[in-house]
Amino acid sequence: MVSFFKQKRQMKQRDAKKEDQGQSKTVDYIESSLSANMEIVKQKTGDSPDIIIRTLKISQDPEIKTTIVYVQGLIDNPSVTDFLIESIMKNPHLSEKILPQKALEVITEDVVSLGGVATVNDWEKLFLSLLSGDSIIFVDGINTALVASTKGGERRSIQEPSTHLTVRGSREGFTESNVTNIAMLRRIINSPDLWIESMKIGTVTKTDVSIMYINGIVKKEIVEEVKKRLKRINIDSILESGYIEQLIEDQVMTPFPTLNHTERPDMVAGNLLEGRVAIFVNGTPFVLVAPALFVQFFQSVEDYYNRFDIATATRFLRIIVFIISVVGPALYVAATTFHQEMIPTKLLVIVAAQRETVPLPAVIEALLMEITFEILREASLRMPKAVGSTMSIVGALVIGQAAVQAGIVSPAMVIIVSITAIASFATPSYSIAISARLVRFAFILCAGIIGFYGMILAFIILIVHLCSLRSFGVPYMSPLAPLNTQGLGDTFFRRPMWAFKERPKLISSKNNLKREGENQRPLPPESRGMKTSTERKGDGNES
Amino acid sequence: MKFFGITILLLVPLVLFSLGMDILLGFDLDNSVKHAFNPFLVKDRAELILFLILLVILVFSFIYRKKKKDNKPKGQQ
Amino acid sequence: MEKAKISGYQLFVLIFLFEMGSALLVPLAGEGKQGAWLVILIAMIGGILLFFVYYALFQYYPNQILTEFVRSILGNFLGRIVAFLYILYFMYLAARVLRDFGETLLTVAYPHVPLFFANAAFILVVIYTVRKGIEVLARTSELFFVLENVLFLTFILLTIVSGMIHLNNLKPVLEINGVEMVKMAFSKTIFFPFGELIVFLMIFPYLNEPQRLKKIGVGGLALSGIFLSFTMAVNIAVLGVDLTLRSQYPLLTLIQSIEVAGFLERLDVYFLLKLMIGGFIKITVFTYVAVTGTANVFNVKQPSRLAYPVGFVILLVSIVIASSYSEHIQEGLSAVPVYIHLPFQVIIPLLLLIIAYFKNRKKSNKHQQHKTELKGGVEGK
Amino acid sequence: MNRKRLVLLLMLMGTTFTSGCWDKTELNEMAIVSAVGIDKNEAGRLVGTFQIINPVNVAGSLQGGGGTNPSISIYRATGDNVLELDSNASTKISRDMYFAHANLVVIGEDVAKEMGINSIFDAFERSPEFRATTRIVIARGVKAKDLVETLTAIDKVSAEKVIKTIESTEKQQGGSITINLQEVIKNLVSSGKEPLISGFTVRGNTNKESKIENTQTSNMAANPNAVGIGVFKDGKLIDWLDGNQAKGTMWVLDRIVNTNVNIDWEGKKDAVTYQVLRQKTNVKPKMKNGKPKMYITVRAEGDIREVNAPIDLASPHGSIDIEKKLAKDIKKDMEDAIKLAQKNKSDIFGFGELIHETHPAYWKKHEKDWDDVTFPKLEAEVQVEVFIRRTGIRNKPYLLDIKKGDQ
Repeated sequence: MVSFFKQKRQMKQRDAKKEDQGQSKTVDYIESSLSANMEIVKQKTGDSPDIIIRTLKISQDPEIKTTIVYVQGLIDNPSVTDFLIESIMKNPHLSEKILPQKALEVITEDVVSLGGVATVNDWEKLFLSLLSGDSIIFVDGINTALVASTKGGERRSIQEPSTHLTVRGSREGFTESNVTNIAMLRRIINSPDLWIESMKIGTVTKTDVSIMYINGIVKKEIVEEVKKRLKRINIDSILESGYIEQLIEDQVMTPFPTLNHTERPDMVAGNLLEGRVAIFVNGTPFVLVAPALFVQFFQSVEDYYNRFDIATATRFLRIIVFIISVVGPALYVAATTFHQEMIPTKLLVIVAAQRETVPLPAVIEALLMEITFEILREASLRMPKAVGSTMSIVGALVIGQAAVQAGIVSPAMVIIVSITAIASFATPSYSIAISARLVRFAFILCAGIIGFYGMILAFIILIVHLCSLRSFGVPYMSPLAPLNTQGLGDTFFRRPMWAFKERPKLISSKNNLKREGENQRPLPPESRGMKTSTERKGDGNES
Repeated sequence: MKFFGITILLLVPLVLFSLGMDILLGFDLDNSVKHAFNPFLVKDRAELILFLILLVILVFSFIYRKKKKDNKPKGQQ
Repeated sequence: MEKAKISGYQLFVLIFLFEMGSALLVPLAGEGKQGAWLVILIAMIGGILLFFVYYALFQYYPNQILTEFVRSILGNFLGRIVAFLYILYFMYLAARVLRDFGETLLTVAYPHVPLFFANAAFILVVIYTVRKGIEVLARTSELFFVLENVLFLTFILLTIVSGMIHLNNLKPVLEINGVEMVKMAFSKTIFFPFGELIVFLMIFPYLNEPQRLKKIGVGGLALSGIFLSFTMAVNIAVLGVDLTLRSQYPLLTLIQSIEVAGFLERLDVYFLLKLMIGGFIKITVFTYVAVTGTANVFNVKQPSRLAYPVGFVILLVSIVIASSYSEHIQEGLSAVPVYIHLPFQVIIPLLLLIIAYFKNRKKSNKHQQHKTELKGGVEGK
Repeated sequence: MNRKRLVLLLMLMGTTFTSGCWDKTELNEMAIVSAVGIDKNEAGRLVGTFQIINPVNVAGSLQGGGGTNPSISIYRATGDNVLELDSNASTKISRDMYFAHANLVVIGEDVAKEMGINSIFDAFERSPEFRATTRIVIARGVKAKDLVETLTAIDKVSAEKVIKTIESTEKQQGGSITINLQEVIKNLVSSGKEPLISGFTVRGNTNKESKIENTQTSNMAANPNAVGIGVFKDGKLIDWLDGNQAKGTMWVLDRIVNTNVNIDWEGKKDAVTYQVLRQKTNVKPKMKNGKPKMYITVRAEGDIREVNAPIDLASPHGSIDIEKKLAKDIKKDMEDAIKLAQKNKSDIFGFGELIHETHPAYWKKHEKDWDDVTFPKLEAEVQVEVFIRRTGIRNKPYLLDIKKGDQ
């Protein structure tokens, strides 16, 4: 019994020791002697070959030695070789006698002709800038180092985005580098109110993440909320904006996305103008936009470029497509197994004939076909492009046709499943298509257990769940559920451009809702309706 | 335990309430008692299993919350 | 009391859906025969008068729910008893609606499914919603309001298009004279859909603009009253009085007889959808109110923890209240209105109002003037 | 080193080829038997009829055509015992018969009556191919051969039709009983329970049933259907239970799923029909002054399905009398069934087993003469409770309103 208590005391002591070690991180400073500094740099970076250390001599009689340290590949070669190394070697100032202490000021003022130059004296910040592409200048005998910003290196050029393809609209897609992405946004919205706040997240990777919003349009609370959540992240690495999305989203246990991600700068610009906040993550072309609402996943960028009638038509189509992809197979299962009186007689006879020789019950058949389709989809996704297309042809032909001929699956089921599959492709944003797929399986199971009643229960739970979600404090179903008629203009219908008076109320800040001036409706002279004014010269019938 | 008390305190009067309604309807006492409890007599297996599951969840909902409440104060000093 | 707020429109929708819950399906005010729709309208007016009583009570205690202000009126000990009785009343009504819903489902679509399974599945969904709170319920009811109306309008449109309406079924309207109709209205129909509005005394404090409450309450009642009487009129016009009274669910018989353009037929599954939405809102409101009430009376910190036990009790009671459907309906038509609705919806609220009136008279005269002529109106009923 | 591994590999591959022919039978080398019929010819030898499925004709029907030639073919063989039937039949069939899918065994009435079924089932039980869940049926009024030969319209394979018909009659009407091989043998062995096997017959002129034209006409000339339950004593068929007797027995055996019970009302015959949705019967023996007494309690729940008498169903008081009448009706059926079984001196209800379970001492004393002495004198008290749950989507019958007119 005694040992038990002893053990407990030790455990308590160990915890206590561990705690205080974490807080006071020892901040180690740069040495003054150059060789010691170099030792530390080599030892810290494990002497990896791409860390270049270039030593130079400046000033004659006291022979001061300086070294320039940079990471090969991260730096922009011409700027380092011409402006840094060459200017230090050849510069007349450095050739005569300089006192070691003043050497650094001389280099900063009249030698290095680069933009960002700063002094740094502790190793932690030094390595941070070294590994993000800056070059570091040490001078023997001085315990501070000079950081010159020479970021560069190969970057993928701006190409067409692979997701969210649109017929009309800009062809530019984001790239992996944060800087280019932010620059692209700057080109679209060139107003000084476009503010950016960046921070480093990830203890090991130290990826730089920046928040962008339009001051004046955005709601202060939302920006604070985003910043608070980003600050809370304590993780070793951020490799993709997906990490951040999963770490700062409102509700974890939900198949529905509460953050929207996109590759298109014009889409991010549109969202920013509506008062949302964009989160750029270095190393991924996908930019997060928060808060994202349910109706937003049925809007594609192209709706705003086309005229409002075709845009409204496609919006309605998208809603129907989403409903089909969720309810389609479940309705078939419920109708054939529980509510046969629902199907008109002629159709019932056809389906009955097909299902006569099918050995499996409708539920199992539906699940089987759905799973086969998921396998096909996953296979064509993971295979390299060349093989991918053949995969889907083989899959569709062989499995679909043969299964029906063999009488294992009824043709009606194949039709239903393929329509549902195409429907799930047709939804504009990929993340809502994923949640549709998950919800569809739940609906099929409910329909299999207790038919239409099960489906209605699942439907009610779905609606309640959706209404309980919030994205950064904004109710998820906002223009519909807490009804604001002004917001309705942009959900299932898309108001004509000249009628888009205000920004969404709940998202953009209260006092700056006006978006357009008055009577923006185009008014060409008298091309519409009866000719009432006599101003125009000529008789009007040019035939 | 408080929740268990509340559940019983709600269940018993309501059952008496419904028995009272049967009597007001003109049935005599034992007939209405029979009428009240005969739906429970004829049970499929599935119904029985579902009933037991719901009971277990009920008991679990009492105990579980209690434990969480207990270790919450201990967990974060 | 939950620290939540709901908007005026949301309350209006809640009241409308609540009234249209199961009242739409059962042959309402059947004894009125051809004049049934008139009886419903009269009952609606009665309902509005009752609403004024509740409104007056709300005026006295604007930010206290029923179980709280009962205690502040009758004192802690007696108030707590009456509050507990009201919780039992709400749970009993929730059980009745759940049983009604389960029976309809089994009769219409699933004869071999055990009743316990149908009710259990439904109550689990209700518990899920109640745990989320009033705001989520309000938002869901907004969405369901749109769906319910779309369904309702399509049904009416289809009935008219399929030309089944024979207005002469409604004649002779005044076969039963006016006085008898009023007696009929005030003895039964006033309690069933309209009187149940007392439940909202537990929800009114959540409204974020209390001054619009009078307009919302009367509007909700009026609209649902008109919808109900219109449906009953259409029922009788299409099916005739005998068939309407003989079928357990006249609306279902009506929908089954719709045959338009060859393929728009066999719609009874949509009847199921309409039934479930109405039933869902009604039972969730009752359960929510019971949960907040119990949490209030037994001062439990988190009410959502109470949702499952209360739901489970409602489920058990819904099985116990009757052994057969005819017993359930008979109870609902004859015993419940007189022995339960009358006291809880009329007598106790009036008593509370009178006591509150005297209690507050001492407090402030100006406030009191406004009260007297309002109460005067109510007395004159 | 790798040469040794190479040799080992070769040897392994070699074994796979040589062992090619042990138990491997390709699907097209086997004759799938779907039903077996057993009759007795005059000389007292067994006649076996095997129903073989022609897979091509069954599956073919999906593409429309192929409906013309029959989907089953019949082979007959005679022999002294069941195994001999199988080996003699192989002279007629090109492939060896595969019995794992023989879901139906039809016993001829004459075999069941004279020879008894004790000696039949051993081969079936012992063979690994035969499934224990094969259904057993007695051919009543016809030869087993006729039943196995019949071609059926809806279900392509006639064995399927027979099994499904028995299951649906048991479920819907409670007039026949699905019994599989295992249960029959269990009952044969047990001294406290006698087996019950459903009867099946072919109505209409029996010689046309094996022609394909038979299935082409809408109302088939020869139509197989289920009829009654066969009662056995010491392995021999002694009696048939029909209509209410069969139903009464099924009530006691707690095998009623949903059946219709109709009662007379105010002199009008079969005025109210009640469909049982769910029921629970439990049988408990209790010793009363030395002699066992069976207490059988039945609780049934269901809906009123048909009312052609002016009863106001809306009021619950009315339904109480209906419930009483229904209970009395069911009680009478059950008591008749028990009396009939006691007259036949065959304990088909398994009362003996129950007493064996609860009062082993008494059972040891009376086991030997159970069927003949103690069972016929056994007292049984039946107590039935019936609950009416719903009355369909109408409450009062329209008859109530017509009452004003004629009546």
